Amino acid sequence: MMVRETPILETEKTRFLSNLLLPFRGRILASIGLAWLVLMAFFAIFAPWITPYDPLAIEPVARLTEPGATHFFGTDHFGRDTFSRCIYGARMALLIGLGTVFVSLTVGGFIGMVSAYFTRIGSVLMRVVDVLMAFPALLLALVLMTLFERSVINTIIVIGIVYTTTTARILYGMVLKLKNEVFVDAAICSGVGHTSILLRHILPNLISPLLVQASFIFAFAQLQAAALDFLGLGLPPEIPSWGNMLSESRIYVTRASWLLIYPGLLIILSVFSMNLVGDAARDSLDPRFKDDIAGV
Amino acid sequence: MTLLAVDDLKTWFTIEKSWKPGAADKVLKAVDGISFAIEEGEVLSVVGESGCGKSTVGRTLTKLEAATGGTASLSGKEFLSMSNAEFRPLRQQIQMIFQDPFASLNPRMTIEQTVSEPLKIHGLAQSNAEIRPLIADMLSKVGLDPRVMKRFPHEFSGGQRQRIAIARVMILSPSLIIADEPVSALDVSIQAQVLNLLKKLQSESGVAMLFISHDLGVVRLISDRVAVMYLGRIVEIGPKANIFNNPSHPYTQLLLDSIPQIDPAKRAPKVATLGEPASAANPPSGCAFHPRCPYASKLCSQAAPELQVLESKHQVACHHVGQFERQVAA
Amino acid sequence: MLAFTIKRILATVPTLIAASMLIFLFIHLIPGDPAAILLGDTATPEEIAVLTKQMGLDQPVYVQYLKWLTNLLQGDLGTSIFFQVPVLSVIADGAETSGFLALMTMIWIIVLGIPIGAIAATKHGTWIDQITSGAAMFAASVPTFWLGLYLILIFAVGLGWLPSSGYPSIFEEGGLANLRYLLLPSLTLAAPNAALIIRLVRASMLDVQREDYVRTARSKGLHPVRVAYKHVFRNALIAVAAAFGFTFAALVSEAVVTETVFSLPGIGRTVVQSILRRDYPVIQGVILVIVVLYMVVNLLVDLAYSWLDPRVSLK
Amino acid sequence: MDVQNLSISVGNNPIVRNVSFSIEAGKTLGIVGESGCGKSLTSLAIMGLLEGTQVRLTSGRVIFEGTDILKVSVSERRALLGSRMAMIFQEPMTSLNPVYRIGDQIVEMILQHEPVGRTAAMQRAADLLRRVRIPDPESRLKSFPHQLSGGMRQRVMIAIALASNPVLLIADEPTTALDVTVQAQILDLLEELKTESGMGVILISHDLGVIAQTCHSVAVMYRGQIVEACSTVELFANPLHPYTGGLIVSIPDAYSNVDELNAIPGRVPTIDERISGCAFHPRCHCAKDNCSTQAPQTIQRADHLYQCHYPLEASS
Repeated sequence: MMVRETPILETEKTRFLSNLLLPFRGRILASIGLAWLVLMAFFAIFAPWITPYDPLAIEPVARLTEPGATHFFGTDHFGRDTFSRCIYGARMALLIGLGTVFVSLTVGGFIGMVSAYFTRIGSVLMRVVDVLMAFPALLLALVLMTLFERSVINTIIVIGIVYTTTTARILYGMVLKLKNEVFVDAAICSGVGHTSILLRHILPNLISPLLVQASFIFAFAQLQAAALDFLGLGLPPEIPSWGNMLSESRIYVTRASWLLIYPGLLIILSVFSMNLVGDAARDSLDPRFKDDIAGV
Repeated sequence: MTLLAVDDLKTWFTIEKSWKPGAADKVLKAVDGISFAIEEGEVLSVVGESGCGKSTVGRTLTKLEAATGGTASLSGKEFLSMSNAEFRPLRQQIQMIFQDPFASLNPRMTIEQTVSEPLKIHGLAQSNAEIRPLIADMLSKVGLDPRVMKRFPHEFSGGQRQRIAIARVMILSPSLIIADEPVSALDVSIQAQVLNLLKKLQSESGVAMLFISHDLGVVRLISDRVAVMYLGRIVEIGPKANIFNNPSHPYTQLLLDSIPQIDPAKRAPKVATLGEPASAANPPSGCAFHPRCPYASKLCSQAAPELQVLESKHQVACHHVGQFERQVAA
Repeated sequence: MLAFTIKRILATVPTLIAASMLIFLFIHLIPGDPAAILLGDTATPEEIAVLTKQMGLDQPVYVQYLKWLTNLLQGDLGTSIFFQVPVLSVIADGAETSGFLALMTMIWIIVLGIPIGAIAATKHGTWIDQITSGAAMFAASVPTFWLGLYLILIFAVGLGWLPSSGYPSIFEEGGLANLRYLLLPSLTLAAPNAALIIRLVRASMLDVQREDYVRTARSKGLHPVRVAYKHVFRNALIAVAAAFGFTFAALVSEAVVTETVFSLPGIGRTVVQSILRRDYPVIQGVILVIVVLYMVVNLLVDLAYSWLDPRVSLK
Repeated sequence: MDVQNLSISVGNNPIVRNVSFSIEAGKTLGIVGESGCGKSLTSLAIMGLLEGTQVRLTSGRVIFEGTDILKVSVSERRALLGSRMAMIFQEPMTSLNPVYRIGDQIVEMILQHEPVGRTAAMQRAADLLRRVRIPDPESRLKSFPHQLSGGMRQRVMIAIALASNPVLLIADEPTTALDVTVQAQILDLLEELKTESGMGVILISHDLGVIAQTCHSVAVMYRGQIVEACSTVELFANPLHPYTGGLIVSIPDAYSNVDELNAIPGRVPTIDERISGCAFHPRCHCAKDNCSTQAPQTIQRADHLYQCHYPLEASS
């Protein structure tokens, strides 16, 4: 008996792309968020060609200029152009976000997967993760920062470590679930070895939840980095990040509110967009994993 | 020739670790000392209700669960004591079909990947050129269009997925298939198709089968011999004809009488309400069935009966076998 | 229930010991001589030598740890380099501010988060739901310090309704009215956390709404409000209770920032200042106290959990 | 209860089409069909439990005790639920709220429909548990659902349903999740309670054996339509629709030796597939050309209703 099937209409490639965009169908806000993120990434990459001024150039005569035709977003107390600094800030945001995602997903992902699959090592590793999770996130970051110099790479590492524990825990839970799936049993019965089960059978099922998790980590990292900058323990003060801009201009806000508005709004919009994107993507996830993802 | 010989197989699970050192952990004796053999090309069914340990038997024999005791040998070769690595080559011989066709296929792998994986692992074929025709052939044998190879499992219905699972197993030409409730998740009309397919493939290839099911109708159709399990033990085992025509354990009789019948003439009179299956975590003393048994005596609550031979190959574990009349003859 | 509690408390001991080791080792992770670090930049070599002897820094690390631990258990967390007073009293000084701040924040979170989340869930799919969940996500995306600064700009600088910084104790002049100093800080701190609770309550109520037993409740002919309250909300609370542990951690993190923005004399600001002043004994002490508090909160959450869900404690 | 031309859709997808049946007091009507045939949705629609889902009732009338209950106000409808008509579900494991005691869940039903005090209601609850043969009812009232077995929970569900002496009980696959020996007990219990109280029962099942053993009349559903309806005896003795005939012969029988089953070919269609003509024609061995173009009308022969161009005896 032959079974009638619907014909294959799409090729693998177009299907991949449309699958990726599928969560955004019918979600206007999330689509706007995605568009905003793409725009920010564009600004970040092409910052030198977009900015009218050097973000570090001091212009004492023009200090605390209100937003206008020459300086779109005004200037700060050194007369530096806020617009240019904001654009360069996007660079820092992108760098910190991607760096944190990379650190936490690779290290945390590895720890989580290995712990769940090889339970003996796992019980030790997960205890370490538990201990680290006993420290509230920003506090852990603050303490770690006292051990390091203030620099971009150290900020990434420190925030990365904080989310490594969360990611490890989440992956641990998901791999434990997948490990008990019948298709894994079936693979074992076919004679598939441990490594292959982990890489060929379990990992591919984790890619979408990991992407969703990444978007939330990206968003959280922005807030953490801004808080660290604000407390004077994040990026070196000379680097134009949104957090540093807010931190420096804090005492001038009553005179120059634009110094508070523009970088603040940029942080909020980026984090909000990333959360929207993550939320939309999570809704299209396999329901088994929805509760595992720690997001907004 | 005996293909599979299982002797005194035990699979216990620790459900609660004892806090006091020295005190015994709380264990669930899912399978508690069962022995049976399967001849080459024979189909042995294991029936029983949920929690009787029938699935655990299958999972232990494929080493998905670790056995607590006992031995099992395939063509004379003991394998329960082997390490997983030693056992891996032998997996080609012992294959398993699972109950839920929606869960047993990896959602991220195409049908081709799923069916070709075992071939590659066991070195039966390597290049795609070699593998493709084999898969195409296998897929048409299980009643699927070979052109569906590039599709993913979610594009198929339950019955079709179970056919794919069967293809994955049959392509290794194993000598023993352990089928764990392979049709119970399917609709009636689809169940019949898959049963016919299994039966056809079994008789064509001569593969032996351990068929695990709760459905006596399905069991009668497919098996040569039947073993009835209750709370981790075999209470009756014998050729199909003996079990269905002359069920000798009260539990077997209860099972048969409980089946809802279409034909009023075949309907058993009302079964006496006799409680529910006890939990394997907390089994009754003596014969585990005695609290539900209409013929139970004092002896039954004290001593667990051993299997005794009734006729050639027909064995029953009951103290009072032959001492009571079944209420209705089917 | 009692056995469950004891088991649960015992289970935290190893984590607590490991955490204390990490905090202890922290001093040794900083490059340089621990005694010199502890005494600060102005220390003379003699003072360093005395402290080295006194702390037993010439002894093996595990002996030092045991000694530190013994002191801890006797309530001795060391001496602040900056203030030259016991760390415990530094912490005690900030406790009132941080305690009231936490309390007021919790009240905001519960009063705002739970009802709004419940309303959004019962109005699922309507514009009310869409606006609330969108607004909640927006609120969770605002950096705490930015919100704090903005609230100061509007309510303190602009309108002059509320004080912009500081907090005099309620035991000083002004009494309970002094709590108004904490109004803006607690709102700042509550906003992102209440937002998370709103989304969580909504999500878990929507999950519970799909459960079979809710269908059973409806088939009994119960009024929808009763179904929503007794069956949906009550069961959704289980998931929400579990989240309060995380909320506490987030609260601590954000309190550090908030207390700095509003110049509140609390424990959070003490941490930041101690870090900037390299006052390591205080850092160690505060972190230890926070970790212990965090574990106590998680313990309480688990107990609440087992009380809300009969399946848990009996297992 | 009289159900007339009930239709249900999800979005623009009709999933139940023009379903009509009636049920008398003291009788059991069976609705049988495979997964996705719309049998459960039909029962949920009758109970008014589809609110808040994507599923919409598009047409039809449900006459219960003289009034069309699809037209009455929401609160009047609610007053009927539980008191005049009650329902039990397939999953006894998840149909009881895990955080409340058994007693409270029964009492909730009693208090909803009767002006009695809590103590009296608790007493009634204990009596109900005794009626569904739960041993030691007083202490069981204090149990939580997870402390009971599946069979016991289903008994509790039945006790809840019976709390206000309904005249109609809808049982949606009440024994599917249970073991066969427990199933036999629950079916016996339902039968006894029905005889005692004289209520009408709608039993929904995929198991022809269960239907045959418990029902007076049967409606067979396929893809949202009733393709055959008549008395149980008539249906099994003389099935007219090829689908019914196919179902009957595809059940493996524990009481006779068979070597091969006469399986219905093809697969159960999903709800979003569109099939022209008779929905069963792609799987039907009697299908002729017009089956694929022309949907058959309901034909009545004596008390036997069927939807088929070529009913079995005519074609064989």
